[in-house]
Amino acid sequence: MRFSFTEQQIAFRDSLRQLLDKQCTPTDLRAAYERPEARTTRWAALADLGVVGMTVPDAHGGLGLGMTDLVLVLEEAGRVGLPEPLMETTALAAPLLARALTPRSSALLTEIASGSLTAAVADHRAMPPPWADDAPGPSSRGGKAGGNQPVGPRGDPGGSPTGSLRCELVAGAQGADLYLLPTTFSGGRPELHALRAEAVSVLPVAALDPTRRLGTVGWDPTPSSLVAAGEEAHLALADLEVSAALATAAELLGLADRMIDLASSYARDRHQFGKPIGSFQAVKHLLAGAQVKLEFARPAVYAAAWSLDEERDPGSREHSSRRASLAKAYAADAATEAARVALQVHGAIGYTWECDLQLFLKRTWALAEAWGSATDHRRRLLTSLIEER
Amino acid sequence: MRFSFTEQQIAFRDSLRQLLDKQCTPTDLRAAYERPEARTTRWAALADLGVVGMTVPDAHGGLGLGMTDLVLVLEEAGRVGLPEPLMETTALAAPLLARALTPRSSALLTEIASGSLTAAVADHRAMPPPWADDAPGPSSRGGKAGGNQPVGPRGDPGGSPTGSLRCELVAGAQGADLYLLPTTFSGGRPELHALRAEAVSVLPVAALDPTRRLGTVGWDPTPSSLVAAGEEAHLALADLEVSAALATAAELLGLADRMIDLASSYARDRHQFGKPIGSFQAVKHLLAGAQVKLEFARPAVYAAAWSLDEERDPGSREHSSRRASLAKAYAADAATEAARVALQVHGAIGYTWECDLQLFLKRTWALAEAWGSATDHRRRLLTSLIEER
Amino acid sequence: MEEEEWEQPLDEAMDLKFTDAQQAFRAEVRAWLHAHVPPVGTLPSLDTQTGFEAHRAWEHTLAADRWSVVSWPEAYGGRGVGIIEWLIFEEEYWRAQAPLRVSQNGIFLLAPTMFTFGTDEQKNRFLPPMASGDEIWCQGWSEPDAGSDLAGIRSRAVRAPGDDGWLLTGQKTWASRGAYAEWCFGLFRTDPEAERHRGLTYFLVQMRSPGVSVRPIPQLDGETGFAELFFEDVFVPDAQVLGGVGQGWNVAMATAGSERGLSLRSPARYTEAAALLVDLYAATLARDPTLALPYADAVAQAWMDAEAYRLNTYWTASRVLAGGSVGAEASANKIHWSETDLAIHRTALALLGSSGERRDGNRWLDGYLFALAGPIYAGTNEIQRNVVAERLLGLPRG
Amino acid sequence: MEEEEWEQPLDEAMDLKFTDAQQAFRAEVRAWLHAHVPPVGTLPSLDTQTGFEAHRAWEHTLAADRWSVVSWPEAYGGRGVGIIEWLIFEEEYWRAQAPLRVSQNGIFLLAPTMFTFGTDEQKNRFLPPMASGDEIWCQGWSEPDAGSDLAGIRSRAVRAPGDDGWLLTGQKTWASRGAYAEWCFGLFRTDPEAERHRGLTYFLVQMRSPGVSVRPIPQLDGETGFAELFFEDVFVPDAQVLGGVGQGWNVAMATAGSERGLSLRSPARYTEAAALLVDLYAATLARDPTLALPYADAVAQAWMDAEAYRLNTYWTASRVLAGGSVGAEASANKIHWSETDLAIHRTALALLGSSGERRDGNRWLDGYLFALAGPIYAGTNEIQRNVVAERLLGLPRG
Repeated sequence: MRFSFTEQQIAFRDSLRQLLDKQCTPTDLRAAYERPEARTTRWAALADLGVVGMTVPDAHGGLGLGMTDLVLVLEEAGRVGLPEPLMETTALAAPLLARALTPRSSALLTEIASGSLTAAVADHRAMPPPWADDAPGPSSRGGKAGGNQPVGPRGDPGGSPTGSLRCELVAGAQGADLYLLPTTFSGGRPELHALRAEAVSVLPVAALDPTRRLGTVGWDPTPSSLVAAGEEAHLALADLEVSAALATAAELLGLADRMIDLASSYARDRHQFGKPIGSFQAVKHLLAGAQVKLEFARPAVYAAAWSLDEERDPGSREHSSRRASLAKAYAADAATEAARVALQVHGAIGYTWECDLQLFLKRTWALAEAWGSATDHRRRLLTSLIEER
Repeated sequence: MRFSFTEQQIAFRDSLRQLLDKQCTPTDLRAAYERPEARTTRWAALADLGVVGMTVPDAHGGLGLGMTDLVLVLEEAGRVGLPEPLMETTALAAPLLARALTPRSSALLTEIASGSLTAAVADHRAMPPPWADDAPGPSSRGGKAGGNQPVGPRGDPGGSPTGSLRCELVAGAQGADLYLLPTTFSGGRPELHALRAEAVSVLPVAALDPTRRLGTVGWDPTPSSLVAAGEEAHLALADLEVSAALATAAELLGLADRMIDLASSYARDRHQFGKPIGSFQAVKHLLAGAQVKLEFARPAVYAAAWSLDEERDPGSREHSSRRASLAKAYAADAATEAARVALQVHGAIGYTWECDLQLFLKRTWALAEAWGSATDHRRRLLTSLIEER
Repeated sequence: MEEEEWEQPLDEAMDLKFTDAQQAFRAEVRAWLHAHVPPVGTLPSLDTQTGFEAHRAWEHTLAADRWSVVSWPEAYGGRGVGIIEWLIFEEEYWRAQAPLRVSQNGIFLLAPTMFTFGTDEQKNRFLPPMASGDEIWCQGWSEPDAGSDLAGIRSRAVRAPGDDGWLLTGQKTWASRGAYAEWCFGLFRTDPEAERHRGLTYFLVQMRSPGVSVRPIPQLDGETGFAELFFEDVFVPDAQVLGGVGQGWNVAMATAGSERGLSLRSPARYTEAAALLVDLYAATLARDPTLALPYADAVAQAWMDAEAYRLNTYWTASRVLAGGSVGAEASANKIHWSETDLAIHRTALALLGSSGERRDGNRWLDGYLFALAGPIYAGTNEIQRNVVAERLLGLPRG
Repeated sequence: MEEEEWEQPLDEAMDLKFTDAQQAFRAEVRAWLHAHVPPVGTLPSLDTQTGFEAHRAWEHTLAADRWSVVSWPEAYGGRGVGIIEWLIFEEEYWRAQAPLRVSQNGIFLLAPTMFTFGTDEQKNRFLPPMASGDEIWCQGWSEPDAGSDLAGIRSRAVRAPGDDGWLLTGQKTWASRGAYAEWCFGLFRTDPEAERHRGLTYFLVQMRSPGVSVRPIPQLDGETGFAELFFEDVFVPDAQVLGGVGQGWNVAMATAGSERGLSLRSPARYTEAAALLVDLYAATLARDPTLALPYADAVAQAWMDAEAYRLNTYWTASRVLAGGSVGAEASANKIHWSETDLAIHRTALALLGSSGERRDGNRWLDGYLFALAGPIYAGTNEIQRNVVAERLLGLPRG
C-alpha cells in the first residue's frame, strides 16, 4: 500500500504547470474563444514535453504511460482550462488505437506522439437536443449502443452535415485531424471507426464554452475506417466510457482548485463593510465547504486511475469502472460546488466577461455533464453494488 | 381572493395558546413521557374550549368547523408538543364518523365532542418493521389497500396482540377509547371499522417519543363495527390520507416555530468567544435558512386547508389532495431543517435530556415520516401533475 | 363557547377563489395579450440597441391600451386596479410568454418610491413617460467599492455655483440597461462629514446631461447586460431630488424593499418556468425513464418551490390589502425566489445532460445564466440572511 | 525527454494493493476476531455500570492476545505495527461488529499526546493499564462556559501547600464515560494572569481523589452518555502534569488534532455502515421498488462518501508514512466523517419510513442519534470550517 505519486511524477507535473502558466493564460483562453479551432504553438510545446504522447506506446514515439501518470497532467489541463483536445487525443483516442495495433493505427499513434494530430471522440450515448427537429420520440432511442441517427432532410437554418451517419455533440470536433466515431448497425452490432478530417463533415455547434469545439459529425463508414467491430468494439466502447469519466474527473479537480484559488484570493483583497469579505464567516464557510469536497475528490480520482492501470484486462474492469464512477461523481460535484461558491463570493464581478472566473465556470458546467453526470454515475455505481451482493 | 384568517379564528387560536402555555409545559411533557396513556385535565380543558369537538357537527355537540379552522389549532398543538391524540380524534376520526351518520357514529361523535373519548386511527399503509420476524417478503405487500397482516404464532419476546387482524404502528393506540381500523379482504375490497377499546388488543410499541402512544392493534371485524365498505371505504381512506397529511403538516409548522424560537433565544443568551453566539454569521445563517423555509410552508398549509374545505365532494379532491401533498412535503422539510439547525445551534446542551429542545426534535422526526414523508408526497404530486397534462 | 361566536360574515372568511370581476379582468387581459403579444423569440435581445428599441415599441403598444402599469392610478396611465388584479395580470403576461419589460427598473423600482416620496410636480413630470415607455430608467445604486455595502457609497454631490441644484461626481456600476436608458436614479453623498447611512441624497439624473459617460460591461455570456456610469460635475436641478436632501438612505431602502419584495418578482415567472420543467420531465420520461427518474424529486421540489412562492405572494398581498406591511419578510422572499429560479433551471439542465451546454435554441441555458445572478443582485442572499436573522429572529448584530 | 527518466523503482510507484505480510496480518486479525467477538447485541450498553464492566472485560480479552493497541510499541502492550496495519485491524474490527471500545478516550485521545509529551515514567506508569483496560480514562475538556471556545477555560489549579503538586478546582462537562472512569485528563488554568490560550496546564487526575464528584448527564434518548465533573481542591502531584506547566494549550491541540484526524475515526466504521445501508436499500427495493427508488441517489452518495473517506485515509496515511504531517486537513476530515455518518443514517431512516421511530430492534435510530452529535463534538463543524478557511485557504481571521 503506497497511495502517492512518485517524485518523478510530481516533477513532471510541476514542469507542465510552469509551461501552462506561461502559455495558457486567461488572455490565451480569450483568444481561443475567438478562433477555437486555431492551431497554436502550445500543442507543439506539449508534444515536445512528452505530454501529448504520454499514452502512446514507446515503439511509436510515446512514453507508454498509464492513467496514473495522466491524471496529474489532466488536472493541470483543467486548472488552466486548456483549449486543446488533450483529453480526447491522449486519454481517449491513443489508448483506443493502441488496443489493436494495425499499420494504420500505428501510423496514427506516431502522428499523435509527434504532435501533428488532434483527435475528436464521439460519445455514443449523445443525442440531438430535445428541441431539435429530429430529436427522437419515445420509441426511437436504442439501448446502450444507440446514439447516432440517420441523416434525413432537415429544415434547420444552421445546415446539416453530409454523410449517411451522424454523431452528436462531439467534443474537439472543430478543426480535429482524426475522428473516432462509433455506430450501431441493426441487430445492435457495434463498430468503431477512425476517419481523417477530409472524410467527415463537421457542423459546428454553438456552445457556452466555444473552446469545447463541439460539432455534429456526418460521416460514412468504410472498411478501411474500421477500428473495431462486434465484441471487440463493445469492449472498446465500455472502456472508453470508463476512461472518459476518469479523464473528465481529473480535469474537474484542476478546475475546482483554480476556482477556489480565484475566489479565495478575491475574498482576501475585496473589502466591504470596512474589512476583507474573506473575514466574514458566511464567505469562509462557503469556500471551506467547497474545499472539503475537493480534498475528498482527489484521492477518489487518483485511486480510480491506479485501478484502471491495474485492471488492464479488457472486459474485467468491474472494480475500476466503479471507481471511475465514484471519481466522476465526486469531482463533478466538487467542481460544481466550487463554481457556485466562487461566483457567489465574487458577486457581480464574477458575472462579467472581464473576470477570469467565467472561463472556468463554463468549462466546469460542460465537463460536469460530459461522459455521464454525477447522477448517472451514482446510478451506475449503485447498480453495480447491488448486483455484486 | 382573501387569503387570511378571520379575527375570530385568530382570537380562538390565541385563547388556545394561552391555555396550552399553562397546561402543556415541557414539565407536563416529561410527565407524559413517564405515563403516556394517563388521562389529564388538559383534554377536558380542550373539550371545554370547543377544540376537541371542532369538527363534530353542531347537532352532536360540536362546532361543525372545517380544516381552515383546525389548522391553526393543530399548529398550536405542534408548538407545545401536545401529548394527547387531538389530531387523531378531531382531525381524522370525527370527520370519518361524520361521513355517514348512523345511530352508532352519532353517539361516538357526541362522546368526542364531550371530551370523553380519544381515538386512534391506523394508517392502512403501515407495515411491520423490516427487522421483525414477520416482515413481508417481496410478494406479500399488497397495493394501495394492503397493510394489515394475519396474526400467526410469533416468537417475539414482547408478545403479540390477539385477534385475527393486526394494524401496525397505530398512533394514539395506547389508552385510546376508540380505534378506527382499515382492512382489505381478498379481492381488494376495503373496509373501515370502528372498535371500542374493550374489543381490541393493543401491544405497545417502544418509540423515541413515548407520547406518540404507538401500538400494534389486534382485532376482529364484526358487522356492528363496520363503518364503511367497498367504494365508500375506498373514498374514506383516500380522504383520510389527505386529511392526515395536512394535519401532520399543521403540527409540524408549530414544531418548527417552537424549535426556531428556542434556538434563537439560546443564541441570544449563550456567549462564546466573548459574544453571543447569535452574533456569528454562521449561526445567523443557519437560523435564517430555517426561518425562510417555515415562512413559505405556512401559506402552503393554509391553502391546502382551504382547498379541503372547498372540495367537500368525496372522490373529487384532486386539487386539495395535491395541495395537501405540497403542504406536508414543505412543512416536513421546514421542520426537519429547523430541528437540525436548532440542535446544531444548541450544541451539546441540545443533546441532553434536560434541554427542552429534545421533546420537539423527537416529535418532529416522527411526524415528518407519519402519513407519508416529504419524498412520498413529492412523488404523489409529480404523478398527479404529469397525469393532468 | 357559544356557537354564535363562530358565525362569520361571509366576506371575511378565507377565500382563495377570484371574484367574478377578477375573472372577467383575467379574461380581458388574456384576450388582449393573445391578440398583441409577438411570437416568442421574434424580438432581439433588449441588451442591444435595436432590441432595446423593439422592446420600447412593445411598451408603447402596452401603454396605448393601458396595460403597461395596471396598478397605477389612471391619471398616470394606469387602470387603478388592486394588487390581486396586478398578480392576475402578471400571471397572464408570463403565461403568454410576452416580452421582457425594458421599462422594469423604472416601473418596479423607482415608481413605488416616487409614489411615496415624490412631489406632485415630480409625479406629473416623470410617471406618464415612464408608463408610456418614452423614458426608460436605469438605476445608479452600486459602486465599485460599495456593492453589498450600499452605505459605503462615495459618489458625491456638491451645491452648484448658482445654488439652484447640485453637481454630481463619481462612478456607478451594474446599471442594467444603462447603455441605452434616458434617465438614471441613484444615491449620492451630499454631506461628506456624515457617516455611512447619513448624508446621502436620492437624485434623478438625465443621462444626456453633460458630464455623464457610459461604459457597457459585457456579461459572462458576452451579452451587454449592464453598464458603468461615470459622472463628472453633472448638473442636477433641485427639482430632481427625490424625498429631501440627506434623506436618501430611507428613500432608497423603500425602493430596495420593493426590489426584493412583492412587486419586482411576480410569481408567474416561476410558476410558468416550473410548468415548462414538468413538461420537459414528462417528455424525457416518455423518451427514456432511466434518464428522467433520478430527477423526479428535484422536478417536484422545483414545482413546489414556485407554487409555494405563489401562495406566499397571495398571503402577503392579502395582508397588505388588510393594511399590513412588508418588512424583513422581503428578505425571506428574495432568498426564496432566487433559489427557486436556480433550482428550476439547474434541474432542467440536469435533465438535458450534455445537451445543456448547447447554445443553439437552448432557452434553459439562458435562463440558468440569468438565474445565477439572482442570489447576488438586489442585495446578496448572505446579506438577506443577516436581515432575516436580525430583524425576524432578533439575533444581535455581528 | 529521455525515456530513462521515467523508469521508476518499483517500490516507489503508486500501489493500492496490500503486501503479502499485510494480507497475512489481516487474516490473523480476522481469525482471532471470529473466534472471540461476542454475538452482536449481547453486551449491555457501555453507559451502564454492568455494561461498562462487561466492555472492560472485553478489553481484557483483547489485551490478553495483544489486540487492544496494535500500533503501540510492544513494551506497552502493543504489536508495533504500522498505520496501514492499524487501518486493516480497524476494518476487520468493524466488519466483525465487535463491541465499542470503552477505553477509546484514553487510547485514541490521550495516548498520542502521552507518546509525544510524556516522560518515560509517565509512559511506563499509564500506558500498560490503559492498554489492558485496567484503567479507563475520560476527558476533562469542555466547561459549561467553554464549549467551542476551549481557550475560555476557567477551571484553575494553584500550588498545593506542600509545593509538591497542585490543587484543582472547577467544573468540566461532556465527559464521556465520566461516571465510571478511573482517570481523567484535562486542562486547568495555572496562571490566572495569562490570557486565554496561555497559562493552561494539562493534568492527569485520579477520579477517586478526594474532592472529585460526578453528576451523570442523561442524553436526549435517556441514556447516560456523559457526565459533569466537579473538582474542589483536588490534589494532583507534579508527576501528573503532562508536557510542562503552562504548556497545556499546545499539548491539548496535539490531542485535539488526533481526535479530529486519523486515529479516532477509522473509515471502517462508515464503510461497514454504508454496506448495511446498501443491504437495506436492496431489501426495500425487492419488497417495493416505488418505496426504494426515490432514495437511490442518496444511498449511492452515502456509500460514496464512506468510500471517499476510506481512500482519503489511505492517501493521508501514505503521506504520514512518507514523513508528512496532518495539519488543518484534520478539520476537513472531521467535517467529512460527521456529515457522512449523518447521511448514512438519515438515508436509512428515510428508507424505513414510519418504522424509523420505533425503538424496538431499530439499530438505525440509535446510530442516527449518535451521528447527530458528530457535527457538534470534537469542535463544532462551524469551528472546523473556520479552520479550513483560515489555514488551508488563507482567509483572514474574523
